[in-house]
Amino acid sequence: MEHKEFKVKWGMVIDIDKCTGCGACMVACQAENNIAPMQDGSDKTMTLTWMLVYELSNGKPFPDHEIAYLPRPCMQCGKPSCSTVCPVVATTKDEEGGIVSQIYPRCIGCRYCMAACPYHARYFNWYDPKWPKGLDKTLNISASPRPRGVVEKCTFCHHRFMEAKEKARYEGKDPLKLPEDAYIPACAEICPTGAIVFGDLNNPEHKVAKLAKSKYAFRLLERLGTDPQVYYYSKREWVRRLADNYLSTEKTKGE
Amino acid sequence: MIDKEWLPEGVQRCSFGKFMIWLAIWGAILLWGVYGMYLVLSKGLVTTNLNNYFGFGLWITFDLAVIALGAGAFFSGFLKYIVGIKELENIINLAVIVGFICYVGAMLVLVLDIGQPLRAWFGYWHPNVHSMLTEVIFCITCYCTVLLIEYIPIILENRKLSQNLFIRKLAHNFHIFMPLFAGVGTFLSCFHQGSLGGMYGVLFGRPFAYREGFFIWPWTFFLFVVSAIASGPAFTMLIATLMEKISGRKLVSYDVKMLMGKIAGSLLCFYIFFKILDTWYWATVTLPKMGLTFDQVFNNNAGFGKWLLWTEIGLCGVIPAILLIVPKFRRIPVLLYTAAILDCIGIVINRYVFTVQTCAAPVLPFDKWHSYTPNWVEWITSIEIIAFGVIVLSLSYRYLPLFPQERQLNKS
Amino acid sequence: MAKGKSCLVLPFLFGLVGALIVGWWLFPELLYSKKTQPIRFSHKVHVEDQGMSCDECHSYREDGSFAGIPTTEQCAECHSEVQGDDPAEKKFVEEYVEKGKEVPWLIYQKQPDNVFFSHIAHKGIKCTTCHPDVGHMDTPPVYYEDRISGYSKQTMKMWQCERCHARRGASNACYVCHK
Amino acid sequence: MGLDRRGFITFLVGGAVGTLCTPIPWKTLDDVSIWSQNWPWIPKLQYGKRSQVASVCKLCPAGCGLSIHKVGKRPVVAQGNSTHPLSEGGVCPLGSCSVRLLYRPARVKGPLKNNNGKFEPISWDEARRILSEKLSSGKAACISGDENGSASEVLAGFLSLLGSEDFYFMPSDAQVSAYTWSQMGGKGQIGFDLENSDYVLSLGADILSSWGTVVRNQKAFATRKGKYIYAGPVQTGTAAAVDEWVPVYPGQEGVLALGIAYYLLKMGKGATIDGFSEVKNFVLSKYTPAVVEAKTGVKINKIKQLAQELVAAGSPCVIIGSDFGQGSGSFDWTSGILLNLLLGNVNKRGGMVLLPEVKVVESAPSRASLSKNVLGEFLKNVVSGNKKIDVLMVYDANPIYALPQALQVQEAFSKIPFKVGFSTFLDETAVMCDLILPAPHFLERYDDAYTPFGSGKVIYSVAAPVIKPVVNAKSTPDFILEVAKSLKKDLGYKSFEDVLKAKASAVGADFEDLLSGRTKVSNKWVGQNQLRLSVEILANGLVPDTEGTFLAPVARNYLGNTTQALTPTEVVVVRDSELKGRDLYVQVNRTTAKKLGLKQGDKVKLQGAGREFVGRVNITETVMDDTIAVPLGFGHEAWDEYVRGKGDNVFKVLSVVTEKGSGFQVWNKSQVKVVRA
Repeated sequence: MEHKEFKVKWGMVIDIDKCTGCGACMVACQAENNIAPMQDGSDKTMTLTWMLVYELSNGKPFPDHEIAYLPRPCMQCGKPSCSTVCPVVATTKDEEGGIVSQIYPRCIGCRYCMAACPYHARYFNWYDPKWPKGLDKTLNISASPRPRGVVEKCTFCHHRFMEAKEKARYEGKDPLKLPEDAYIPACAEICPTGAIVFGDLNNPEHKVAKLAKSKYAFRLLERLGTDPQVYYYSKREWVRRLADNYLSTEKTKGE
Repeated sequence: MIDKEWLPEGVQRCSFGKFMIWLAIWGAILLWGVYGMYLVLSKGLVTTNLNNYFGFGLWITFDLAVIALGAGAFFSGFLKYIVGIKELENIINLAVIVGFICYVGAMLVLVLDIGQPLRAWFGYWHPNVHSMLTEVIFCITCYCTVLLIEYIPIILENRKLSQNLFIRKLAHNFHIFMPLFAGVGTFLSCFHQGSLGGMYGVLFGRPFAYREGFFIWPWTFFLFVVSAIASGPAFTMLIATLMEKISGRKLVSYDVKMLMGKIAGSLLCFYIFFKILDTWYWATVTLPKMGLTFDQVFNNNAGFGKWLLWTEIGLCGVIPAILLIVPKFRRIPVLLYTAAILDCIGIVINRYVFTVQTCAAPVLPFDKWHSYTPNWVEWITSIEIIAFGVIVLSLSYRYLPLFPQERQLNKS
Repeated sequence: MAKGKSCLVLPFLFGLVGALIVGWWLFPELLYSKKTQPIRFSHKVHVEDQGMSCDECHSYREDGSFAGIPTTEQCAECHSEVQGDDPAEKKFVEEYVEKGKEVPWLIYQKQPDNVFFSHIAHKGIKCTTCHPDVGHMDTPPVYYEDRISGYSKQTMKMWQCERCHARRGASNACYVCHK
Repeated sequence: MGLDRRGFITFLVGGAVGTLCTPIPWKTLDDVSIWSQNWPWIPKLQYGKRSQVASVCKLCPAGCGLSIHKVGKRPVVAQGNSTHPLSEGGVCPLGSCSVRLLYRPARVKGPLKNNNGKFEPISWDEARRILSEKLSSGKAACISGDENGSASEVLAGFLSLLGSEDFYFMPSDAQVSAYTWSQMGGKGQIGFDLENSDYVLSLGADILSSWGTVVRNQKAFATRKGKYIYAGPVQTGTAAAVDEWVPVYPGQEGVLALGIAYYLLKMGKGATIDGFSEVKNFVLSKYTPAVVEAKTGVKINKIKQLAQELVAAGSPCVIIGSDFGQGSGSFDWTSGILLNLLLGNVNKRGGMVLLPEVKVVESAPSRASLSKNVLGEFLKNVVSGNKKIDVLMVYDANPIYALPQALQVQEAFSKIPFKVGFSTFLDETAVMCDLILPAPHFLERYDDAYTPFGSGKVIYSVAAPVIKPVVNAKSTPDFILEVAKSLKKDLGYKSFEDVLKAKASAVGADFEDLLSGRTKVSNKWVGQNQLRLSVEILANGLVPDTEGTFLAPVARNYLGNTTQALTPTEVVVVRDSELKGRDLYVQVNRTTAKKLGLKQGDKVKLQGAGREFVGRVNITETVMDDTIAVPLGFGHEAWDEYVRGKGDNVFKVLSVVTEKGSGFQVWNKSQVKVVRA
């Protein structure tokens, strides 16, 4: 399969050691992307959570037990398993920046992409989005509302990228050379501990590019070959080991 | 009998009233299913038990299963018209109708299964040529049309209809072109049976389904084609037998059945050999490369134990293969039928695990196994397809000369 | 036999022509509902008589977005009270300015919510390439609404966007225009 | 020539061919699929000009500065104000929902009067008339949940003009700390200068999840100079992120503090306070490492290590607090303060600092004196008849839901003949009131926050309304000023805005600056006189525990808090290990489960304080031995479909103990009996 290279590669580095699992990223994401509230939210098999915080455990009994929180947006894979399987070109990875697109009016809702994505980053609108009276007034004008029956996912708040480009154009700057803070997704913006860092992985000046090179940086399920644009960071070996499947004889990557 | 002049010549059929009762029973089930469809189409897929983990469930399993079992149509057609095995003409009509039912049913279920049925045609208008599913959409719809074309001349052979000169001529012309359609059908069907397999084999994010290839990539492409033709003839033969049991009349000679069994059996041997090879390679090479062990992708508690694999390959693979390939066993009806049933069950299990277990097996190390049980809406809409099939088949059997041997076999 | 044949050609032609008429004439008539703007806004009065330039009302905001049609508040900068004797103006002042309501203008080229159209990215292209040339009209044109899709008849279809992008060498990646 | 059957068929064929050459099938197919984007119930976006205005979050006492994003005149989303010292651009999940809460279905739409169990809409004039009449003849009391806003000052001032001293805050660590500090002879409000500390030890206080100025704590943690240690019974978000988690039995953090103090005293550390030698001897003799280990579950070595690390640190800071922000006693705070005194970090950079108070409503009592008013005691006295109250006003609080001993609270309510709920939402307390006078959502009103509890600096933030009330609500302090006027009582201000202006000038800030989001910050600390410490308070830690399993309520911002129930947007943040359908999970570890004979998913009853709590067992190693953890924030009976009927309310089973020497009610050491349901 063709592996497209982009001049700009938007990426994230999530410092798991800083995450307190507060859920602010999830809530910010819901609001930013016009996700309708649901009545039963703890049943994760039915919810729409483009950003989902997983609780990781080192598997040991108390008092040696440790936990960590792992926020999971869409990985914006370099080699997406989802976009290639879509029968109707509703999801592609073809725009500068490397964000995997999801076009709702094109999606027929076959859910093949969901079956393909090992990260469970793709969500199907099982319910008709229901907005309590008046709540539609708080809709974000940057994100389009979806009907039921289509698949959606985290887009790195792609609309903010478009808006940043518009602003750059207005100010007479090059829309393809955005400064580091001109475009960041809602989750990264809200994170109270600054655990989520966002920027261009190809730009050595950007913080993400530096962090991603750390020996403590890793990605989820790297050995499947999806080449995610979301990196994680943890000094804890057990956390890094939980990022991928290992045979008992294998060493954790980077150890 | 009111419909006497519509019945094929020289055959006996049950009374019209009895037939109506039979139809009414299945019609009621069909209507219930239509209600289920209405629920799904009007309220969305939230009416089912599908969820974020199980985007694919009973429906896709059902789809894949009926398409595999319906493969008797194209393969019998291929053997009769292209290879020229004459004896198959005694069962080819049935094979075509069974295939037609299976494909129409699959299409109906697919329309239900997608979240936006009104956009179903996007597969044609905005195709992604890299997607296996696109091939499936193309081939399934095209092949459905081919099956319809193959079905039409059988309808035209109805005694009353064929009294019309035009219709008779038309039917004749259809027959002349039948090898062409059989060829096209074989190509289309082969291709999309393979694409269906390919759909799973390409999922490199899903270790349970992902298959590398020796000379065909993904390997499941090949396996699905072979497994379909290894079960399709057996299924057609079983349907014929079932119709005999229900109607109490002999329809197909045992020789023809044995022939179908032999065809299925040889292919099953071929298939199961490669399936075992494939499973072995997957368990010892593919999975470890992804950091997983064979044990990790099965889970008894979630209902996805290894017994499924042993049943599929051993009980429903190796055993029927032996029973069907050895003439001595094949000649014993009980063994022939049992083997055919096991064969079909094995293929259904295969389609089930590829569809459902693929989704159930966690890939993220911190995720857990999930279980899935279809709800009544999924069941009834699937059963509805069976009811639809029974009705089509009953009507066809009653009014169309499906079995050339029927008169001969029931002479006494 | 010849007679029989002509008998068959004629009904076929009738059917064909009838369908063509229905399809090309009656169908569009039925498909689109005609709507007029809530206020008969005269661009002519503003542009020709008052000498206003387009960007006095249709301007870019500081974040680079395009303001499109001005708000009632902006209009009220001049029309806080009725100035002339045009009944449309009177209606506007009474029903919208005084009540502090926005006018539900019908936008001929309105793109669906899933489209992100950046005016500033298309700055070099003439407005009338896509929009009707209303600048000198006294009465706004009739608005046709597709009864099925709910969109304006003049809403540009995606293939039109794509064609222009392809010609100009602009990217046709989905996310260039969709949100 | 008639049209025969064949002719008709040919006609149809012609028609079909013709139709295929027209737009009918193709356009219809296309339009129908486009229609699927535009189902009538899919909302349309309402475009407009974007802008941002500053506001201050009043959903919890943390007082984060917000930046409200607007489109046209509509607020759309709340983000952190990057220039505000308490949020620095961050905001907690609850705060980020604030805009959407404007349209929460549970909002009270207008003033309501309870007519024999049925609420009828009334006008604000009528409401004022009714309330004035009731107040002119009866004795009034007030409960406020607004810990740091001037609205409470207006209410308290109004009450004292009416001759009543019965003004109560909802119980909180802020109150207990203020009380304890004033009893010790201290002045000012306790704060923690986390930003400048190089060793933060949090005893109980879940600083990164729910306690105090959460977002600011998180920001300080993110840029930390040294270690953060958290001691508590449950592996909360704080425990997940900090450098070390020290498991300690619920409510025993004060004992741990004294255990550490033991080693500091052994190292020769001292403090200039009255009665120090007595205190020293008491701690050294009673809180020996063995005793402390037994009470807290913390190993002796660990206690010693903590003491050594604290001493080694340049500017250590010890925070003490209840695991869930309330129910702590004077004992906990005295112990924690003592530890800070021994470390010599009081009013030092990076240590425990004392911040000045500001008051502008003359008739209002001081914070220190209000901190003596214990709500639980008041309710007890109402029930027993020792106190007769005719009118109870409840502002921004939900005591019926969020107080332990729910039965007593309900009984007290039933003994008070007239209750007024100044509530934004239809909560459990509002529905028990005779008048519901909707307070505007904080984005619809003027409001302020003065130095939220926990902050290490003086911070004053004020916000103006961002939107006109979307329901018929009226600012409570403004309404109170109107009522005061009709009763001829003069609070000295015409409007609440004037109160805020006065406060702004009292703290030396420009009002307009404050409104635009430029917060007043000052690093002024309050000098102290000689402090004193009583051994009687310290003895409270030696009371033997009752039989049972320790109960550790866990507060999480995304589950709502004592005033705000789980918000519609946060419903999806709830984990599947916290709630399943309508069943709440209680968390125990494997060892405890085995001891209690529980299995995953078992339905259990927790019995305590004469009530029962029902939940399901989730076995997780995030909870220490002999402890059962339960999330706060469930079991709501009012509100809306997003929370109603989900789970059970843990407040019911919290057992209240009156602390010796302070008279405070304490419920952070509750124990329950666990039985299979």
